Amino acid sequence: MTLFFQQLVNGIALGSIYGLVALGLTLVYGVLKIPNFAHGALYMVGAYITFVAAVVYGMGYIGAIAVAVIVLAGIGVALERVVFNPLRHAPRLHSMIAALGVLLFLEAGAQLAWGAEFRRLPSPFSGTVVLFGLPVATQRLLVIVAAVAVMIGLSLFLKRTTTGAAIEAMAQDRAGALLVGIDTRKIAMLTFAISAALAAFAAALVAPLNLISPTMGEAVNLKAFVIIILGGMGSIPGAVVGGYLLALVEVLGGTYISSSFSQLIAFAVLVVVLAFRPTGLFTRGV
Amino acid sequence: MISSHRLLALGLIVVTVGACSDEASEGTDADGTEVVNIGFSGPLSGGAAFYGQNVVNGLTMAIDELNQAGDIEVNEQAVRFELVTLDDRYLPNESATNVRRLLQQSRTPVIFVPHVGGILAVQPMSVRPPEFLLSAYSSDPRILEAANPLTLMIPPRYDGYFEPFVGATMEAYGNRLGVLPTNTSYGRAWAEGVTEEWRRQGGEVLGDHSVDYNTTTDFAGPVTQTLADAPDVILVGGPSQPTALIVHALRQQGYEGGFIVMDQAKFEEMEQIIPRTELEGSVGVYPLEAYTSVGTVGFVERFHEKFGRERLPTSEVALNYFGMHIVAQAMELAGTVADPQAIRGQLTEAARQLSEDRKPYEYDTVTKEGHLTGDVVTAFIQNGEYTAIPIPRRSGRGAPVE
Amino acid sequence: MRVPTTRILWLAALLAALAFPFLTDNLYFLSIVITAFITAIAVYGLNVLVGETGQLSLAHAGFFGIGAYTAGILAVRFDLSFWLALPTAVAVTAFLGFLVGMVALRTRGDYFAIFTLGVGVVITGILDLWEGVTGGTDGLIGVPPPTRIGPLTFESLEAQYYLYLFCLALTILAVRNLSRSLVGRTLLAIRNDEHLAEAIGINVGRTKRLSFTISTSLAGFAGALYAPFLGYLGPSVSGLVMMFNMLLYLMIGGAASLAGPLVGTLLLMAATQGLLAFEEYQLLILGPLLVLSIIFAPTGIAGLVNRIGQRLSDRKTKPGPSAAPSSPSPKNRARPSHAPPHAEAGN
Amino acid sequence: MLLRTQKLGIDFGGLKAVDAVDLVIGAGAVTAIIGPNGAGKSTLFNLLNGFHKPTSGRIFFEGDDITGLPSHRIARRGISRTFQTTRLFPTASALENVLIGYRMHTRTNLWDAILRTPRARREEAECRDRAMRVLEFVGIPELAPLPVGSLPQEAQKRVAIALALVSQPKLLLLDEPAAGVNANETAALAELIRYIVSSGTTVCLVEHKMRMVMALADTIIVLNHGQKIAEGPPDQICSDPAVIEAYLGGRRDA
Repeated sequence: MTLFFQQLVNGIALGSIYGLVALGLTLVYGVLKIPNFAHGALYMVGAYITFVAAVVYGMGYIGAIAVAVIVLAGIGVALERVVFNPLRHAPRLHSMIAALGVLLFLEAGAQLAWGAEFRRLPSPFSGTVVLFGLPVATQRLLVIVAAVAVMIGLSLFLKRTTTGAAIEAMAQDRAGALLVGIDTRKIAMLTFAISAALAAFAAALVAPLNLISPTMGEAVNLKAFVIIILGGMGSIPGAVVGGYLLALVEVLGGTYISSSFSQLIAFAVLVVVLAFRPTGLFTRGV
Repeated sequence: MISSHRLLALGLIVVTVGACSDEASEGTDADGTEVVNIGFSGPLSGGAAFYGQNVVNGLTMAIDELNQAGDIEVNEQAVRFELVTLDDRYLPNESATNVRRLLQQSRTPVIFVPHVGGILAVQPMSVRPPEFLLSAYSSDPRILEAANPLTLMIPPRYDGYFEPFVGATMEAYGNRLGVLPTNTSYGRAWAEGVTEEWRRQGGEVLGDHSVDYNTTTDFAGPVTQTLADAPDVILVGGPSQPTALIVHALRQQGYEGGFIVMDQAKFEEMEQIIPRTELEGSVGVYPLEAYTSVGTVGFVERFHEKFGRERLPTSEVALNYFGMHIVAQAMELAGTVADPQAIRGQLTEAARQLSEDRKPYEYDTVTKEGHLTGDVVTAFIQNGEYTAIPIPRRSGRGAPVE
Repeated sequence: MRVPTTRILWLAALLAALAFPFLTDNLYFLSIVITAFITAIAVYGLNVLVGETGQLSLAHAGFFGIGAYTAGILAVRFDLSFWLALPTAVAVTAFLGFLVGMVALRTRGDYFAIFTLGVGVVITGILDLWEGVTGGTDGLIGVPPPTRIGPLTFESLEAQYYLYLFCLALTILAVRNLSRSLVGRTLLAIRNDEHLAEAIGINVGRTKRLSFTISTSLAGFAGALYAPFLGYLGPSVSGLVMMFNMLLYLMIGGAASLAGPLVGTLLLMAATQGLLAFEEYQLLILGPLLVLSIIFAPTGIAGLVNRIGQRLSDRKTKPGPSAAPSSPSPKNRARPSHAPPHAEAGN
Repeated sequence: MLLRTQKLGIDFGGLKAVDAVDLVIGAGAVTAIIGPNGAGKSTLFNLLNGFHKPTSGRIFFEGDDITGLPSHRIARRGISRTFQTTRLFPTASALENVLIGYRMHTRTNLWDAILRTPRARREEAECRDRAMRVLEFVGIPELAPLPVGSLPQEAQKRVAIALALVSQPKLLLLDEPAAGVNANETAALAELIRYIVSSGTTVCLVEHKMRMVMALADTIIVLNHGQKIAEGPPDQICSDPAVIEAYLGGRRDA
């Protein structure tokens, strides 16, 4: 039973990361209808920026996270302007392929800039706390708390502010949003900024638990796609719920079935779910 | 459409004609000194790029030394070496393409490949014309099992580690073994060997929780699982850095036992990430910098001069450096830079004759099967110090010498 | 007068391809061109699905892997002759493609792309983990080169070159016939508008499954040729890098065109081999290249060449008095005597 | 009576877009469906040609129950349609756009296509021939070789109608055929529709342009909020108080 609860905590921490990454992905999909295959690369770049700010420039961990979030928001905007905006009237296929191009560019660029070796980001929260008799790494707790806070913050932003409402309106109907006077250009940029910033935030949180390398985003990226498909593409609660669900399935599946296959579980779930519900779990079929 | 059919018929005719054509080619010369290209196909991008770079550094270092000293003469002609590196992203099929390219474009008599997939993929090519000597850097015994007459296997084979590693840790910590290595076939083969040996020595093997060290986002899950069985010793291993993280995570969750660390992970690299105290009770490859022999000390010093203090002279750097020197020596002894068979024939003698300062390790023999061997020493970390555990020498192809 | 020009170009290309081994004795060049030929066959398969039917499948490399492994396993573990292993591998891939297509094509658009991405990952995972059969991470070693058939042997690389060239020519011919036929037009109709296609009586689901099966069969065919050529197979032949490369070749060459896949594959393979000095950073160039080509030349090289060709021929025909204006007004044109009554009503 | 529906209805998540509609389309006549925006006219078309599966009620075509058949099978039975916004292949020629409409009468399969069998060639020629004849029928034979994207709006409408006609349907559903064209062109299209009916194809159309509807239709069916509120010849509909109320009310809302 201790094993179960310990794994539950692990699953929730992992789910928090998955959720944050998937949130950014689903936001861009919902608003701009772009499946951004480069999202995992943004996550990876976010981890490197945190690393550079913290280790090379000696900023504190928290400060470094802030820098990474801001820089990535900028990169997100640039990506929207340079790559996706020119393609907004092109077939969907073209944006997808362009995103693949961006992904490869960012990975190669990261290797050029920071080398291929694994990097380690130290965190001031390196201790362990005992929670209900279970030893839990402080960093893992931080991941959970910070991720949940950001998720709540984001949903408040979308529900309670006019800018947030504009994003939601555009997600529903881009042409309609333009008609009611929403600056769709600005919203598109903002969406990309938020999406990339979320990826950076997730990466900065998880980096001290793992290692930073140019390919670190690949696995997370694929998982995030699985999550938003399961949660319904464009659905924000779907991404959060899907993130936690997938992480728990992975961790518990790894525990009680086979750890070798745990990395494949996500895709097996995806294939099975879509076979029966071609539009995802939480969407209403039309 | 008639024309297309005719063209296809014509094409078929040319197939038969073309199949009979032949090719011929010969080596190249430079002014005064002969230039010999040394080939390398390994990962220079992707997840294993750092590893590949280490191998290249070892080779570069040896080649620079050889060229600077200018003391390799083949048939009374000075020889200059040039390293040609190609990226195969750790993909064996790319290695095969690269080897073709090296042979055709650079006419390399020797090619270094530092991963077992690539090695096994290109071994059959080495004996087809144009032949080449394959310098294999991987500890997988299957490289020798292929009985390829043009292979030089550089590192010690990993199955020699099982018995001493198991013996040392079981005695020190107890007989319950947890299994948490990386999920590559290399990792699985290691796990199989260690668990078999563990049972043979009367220990109990717990559940297998191997995970992919390269793609797992958070190791907490498998770590928790492994500890749930209350192991005394845990088998870990994969690339050094994630291995260190796993050790760290295990310690964080309160584990106090020992570790068997696969030879892919290097203690010196792990210590860059976690303190040595967390590695207490681990057996693994002896860190190069802890050796005190003349050859090693000199090598380490020259390495730091060349690549800076932050970079570590790991065994893949040292062994490939070593391998390159042996190959050059063998060329001199064989009196040819172009005949791989002849070079291969002189490897044993070359290893014996090589001067001490070019030997980072005390290996002095190349076996009939083409394996560089010698006195292999491994490390057991006890009370924060490296304790040496010698590995018995093998005689020929069979099991370890009893 | 453009059709003959195209035919002359194809003829010239074929002659050049036939002469190539006589022009070089460099086996490395030869093996690169062979790899390009084999890859191009798979890219033609991708073109049927992505270019002509408009469905982005990211499992194509996976099916390439299935074809390659089937042929490889049959040859290595069952000593089957290449000439039996090849059709078996194609049949197995086609059958699996058909099964996957039945499920995958229930999804549409982005869902289909991501679903097939998942299928691709699962295929690679199976090839990786099913060690007893596939050889696991180490792969399948020692796939023999194509066995002799009648008087023809394929020991030498030159002989293999002509074999693979022949296979490529066969593929191009088949794909050409297909895309010009009513079946090909049916695929295009689906790419253009699934609803419209359905409304004019096309069984869209069945046709998409057909397209998917054709596409995977070609991937399997290419894979089954790849295995004996390389002699070695690892799970990465079905991986994402392979997938990306195929997509890159297709989009830069020009989707939905006959020459596009071949031109894209040959050109980019040559270019990547040429970027020797930048080996590690190739993707730094290829990534943006893909993005730029999608933005500025979405029809690829074939599209660009076509456009230039059209402009040239327009210029030639424009002065002629009988040439049709580019935007005619129907009302001003004379109508045939049996025209419906509205013709008069319109004036 | 060519087509008949019985209590036909569909709801999307509780919203009844079409609600228990009984209608009859007589053979050889022009039936028009009108109603304010959002009345369910397009949804009704989508039900008739099988894009949507009805949640209640039945559809009979030539006496057979075709409820729930997939649209391509309904098309094969002889119901063809056009769309509000013309969905053609802009870079292909008018002829090429139209000829695929005859595909359902051909049997060319994959092997015919790859091997270019006599059947494949014969049927291709047949498709071309049919397409050319239909382009002549709709009055634009000279536009056959031109890319559709370069044609003016009205010509594109004619190509779309030709595409729907080439399969030789018994019933042609036209979804706002005159949207986006000027008055002269509207009159010309009305003539074309009359010509289509006179050549033996039954037409049912959804249209907003009242003058066209009044001049063309034999029967008018009025929908509001998914329900049929009136049915009858044009002059009767004009004076129907329920219709006037619906239209005025609808306008006030908008």
